[in-house]
Amino acid sequence: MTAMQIFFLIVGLVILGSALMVVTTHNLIHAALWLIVTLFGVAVLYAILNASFLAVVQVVVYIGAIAILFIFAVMLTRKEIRDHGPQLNSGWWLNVIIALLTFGGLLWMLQSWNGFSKTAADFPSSYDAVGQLGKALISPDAFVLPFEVASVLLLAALVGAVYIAFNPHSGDFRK
Amino acid sequence: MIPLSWYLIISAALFSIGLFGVLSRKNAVAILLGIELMLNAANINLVSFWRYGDISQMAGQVFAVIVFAVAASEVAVGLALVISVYRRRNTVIADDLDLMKW
Amino acid sequence: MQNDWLYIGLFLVIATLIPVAALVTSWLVSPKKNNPIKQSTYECGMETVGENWIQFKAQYYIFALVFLVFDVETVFLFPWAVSLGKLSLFAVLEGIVFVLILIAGLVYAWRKGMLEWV
Amino acid sequence: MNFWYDPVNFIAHWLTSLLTGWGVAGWIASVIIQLIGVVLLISLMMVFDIFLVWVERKVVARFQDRLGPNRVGPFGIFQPFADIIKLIIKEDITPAGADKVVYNLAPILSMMSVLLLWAIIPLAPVIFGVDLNVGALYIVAAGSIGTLSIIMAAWSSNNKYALIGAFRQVAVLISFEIPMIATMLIPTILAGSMGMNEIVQGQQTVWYVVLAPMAAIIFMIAAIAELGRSPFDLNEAESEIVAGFHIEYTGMKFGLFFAGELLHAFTFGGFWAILFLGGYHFFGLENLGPLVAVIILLAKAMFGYWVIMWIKYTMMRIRIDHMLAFNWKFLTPLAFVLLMLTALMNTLLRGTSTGVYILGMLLTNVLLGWIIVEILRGYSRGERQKTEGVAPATATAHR
Repeated sequence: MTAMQIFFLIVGLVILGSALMVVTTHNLIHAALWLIVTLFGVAVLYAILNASFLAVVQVVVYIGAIAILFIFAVMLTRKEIRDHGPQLNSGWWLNVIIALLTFGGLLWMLQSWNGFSKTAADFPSSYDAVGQLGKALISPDAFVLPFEVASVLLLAALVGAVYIAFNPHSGDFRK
Repeated sequence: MIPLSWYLIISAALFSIGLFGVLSRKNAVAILLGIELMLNAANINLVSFWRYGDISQMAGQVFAVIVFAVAASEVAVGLALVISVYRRRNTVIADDLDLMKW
Repeated sequence: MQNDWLYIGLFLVIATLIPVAALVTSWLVSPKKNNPIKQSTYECGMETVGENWIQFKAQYYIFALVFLVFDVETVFLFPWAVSLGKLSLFAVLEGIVFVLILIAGLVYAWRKGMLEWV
Repeated sequence: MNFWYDPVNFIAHWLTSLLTGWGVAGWIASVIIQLIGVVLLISLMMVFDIFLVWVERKVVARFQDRLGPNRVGPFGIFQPFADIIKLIIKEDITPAGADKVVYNLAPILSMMSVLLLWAIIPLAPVIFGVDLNVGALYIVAAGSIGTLSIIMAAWSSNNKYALIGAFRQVAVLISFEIPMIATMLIPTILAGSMGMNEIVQGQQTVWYVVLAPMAAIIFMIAAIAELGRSPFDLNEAESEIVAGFHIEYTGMKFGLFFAGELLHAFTFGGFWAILFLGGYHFFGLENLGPLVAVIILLAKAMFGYWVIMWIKYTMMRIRIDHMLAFNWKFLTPLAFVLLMLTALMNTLLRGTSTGVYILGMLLTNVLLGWIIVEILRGYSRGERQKTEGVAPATATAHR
């Protein structure tokens, strides 16, 4: 086992452990902070996969924006940050079985695929992935349409979200 | 080197954990946290397929970028809905929102 | 490339360890004489009333929302900016259309009065 | 390869041969050498941070017509060491009801997010931590960890003032991040790369402050807001919310926040120098040797830091609604218009000679700046007429 593989296993354990904390912890702020740990672990995976742009974007977008929005939302919708009652539905053990079945099914499907234990060729050190991504995002015979549609999607999300959450006549969230 | 299977197993496990969170959490914000985990699992797959396939084909990375945009939109609209519901019904427990249920 | 990230990882570890070392040094040499008054929350001599939860303005959330959308879109412009020198005028204009869509969102938010501090 | 022209590689080469001579595996040797480099760089920054405390106190004293520290050592230069000893031996108080883990993690993250920035700063052509090809975004990523540490500090200390301060601070931080990212796109366009080394090398002939003076100004304003310094220091408005998000922190934990803020200001002075003022270039002087280049870069960073201090100790604090309106209604649209113009002009002027290119870019910026000033003048004239016309009317309404 090489040092890289040991490092990968540690990162994987951190990701899965913190993900479990996200779905089980009582305190929602803690859940959001554990989510940040998970997301950071995923960013490390991207770095191992030589996708530096995505690794950095993962930190900027998820930790810098989405997690902050989550924490704001938790603080807006809670009069008491700590929740005393049970956080899981009564039939949670059924959901454990469903999740395990999904995991087993996915694994069974994947291991029957012949590319499952493929290894990667060495990454050419002079390969400019960011520049290639820029060209792919903007050239008409590649992905310019999804790129512009993503922009329109974000615009629609902004308009919709602000329309839903924002009511100029009520002013603030006081009941 | 690390085989592709390791990434796929981690991503499948992350997806299942996210699914469990979505199914069993009571709080609507926590359900959205579970959805974030599932989207990240999908993204790990996309990027590892890019790396283990032909790296001159940027489709994997481009789709990962699109997933970022989708995740951001989903969070923006989802949390806005939760907050709107909270203002009208004073609750964020998904089970209490049963107006559409018979 | 991965060597770069190895360096960043080492940097991350050391940059965490040095503040921790400072805190540990301080913890070792500092006096520890706690009492309830000392540990109480600083609220200008008043007892803390209720939980640590304040009714903050919805406006903070709106700004965070607008920021999220702008952040994601601006970050996506970086690959375009990197390869801009080799692109044709048409491709540059496509990027400009992207920015214009972004500005349309800003104009919408502005006209709807969401950027006002109510 | 000799020591004067390539000190880092010289030492690294010598150490590698030494270590492999002892029978250490090649990759472990390279990790050890990188580790030594990291520890050296970070320790140097921490020592520099101590020096910055003295600089800040001396400079603010001169701005306010005082002498500043002058008792401990010559010119009071040992004053910061006295401060540090005081911080270390102070009792560390964790408030009751605080979330202990998060509470202790926040100052560490705050300091770490600042130190991380130094990993990508090119001090000289051959002295740099790492030449990351996503450098510009890396700055933003490190900054978002800093934002997180503020929320964590405020939430965990179980104090209402802290939470109010943090919300204000985070609203300002995230708002001003947009124009900052947009202006960082402009050196990226001009250099054709996000890497800090290539951005500095692109300024060999002409500094980007000549090609994009507007971007340099916007970046500076956004950077000051990002630092939470006056005039954007609403998070610690002493008269309203006592000290902001770090109100409950004492001793060394407060010291980490404080030192982090100072080093952050200096670091952003450094990034201003790298992105717009030519980095280690100074009219060919950097060719004398890497150590000269390091001194040039640090001097430029100190200049940027001095500008930040100059603004801090001259301007008054701005109200939060004005601050956010200034960002979203003025700075952000301006930054995006500038970005579009730069991209367009850069493409149109691509084939022309260097002189025409520089002149074209400069004229575009000057023209945009002039239009903006005219718009602002017209707007403020209208506002003044409005208030002067309205003022008597409100007086009669009250009567």
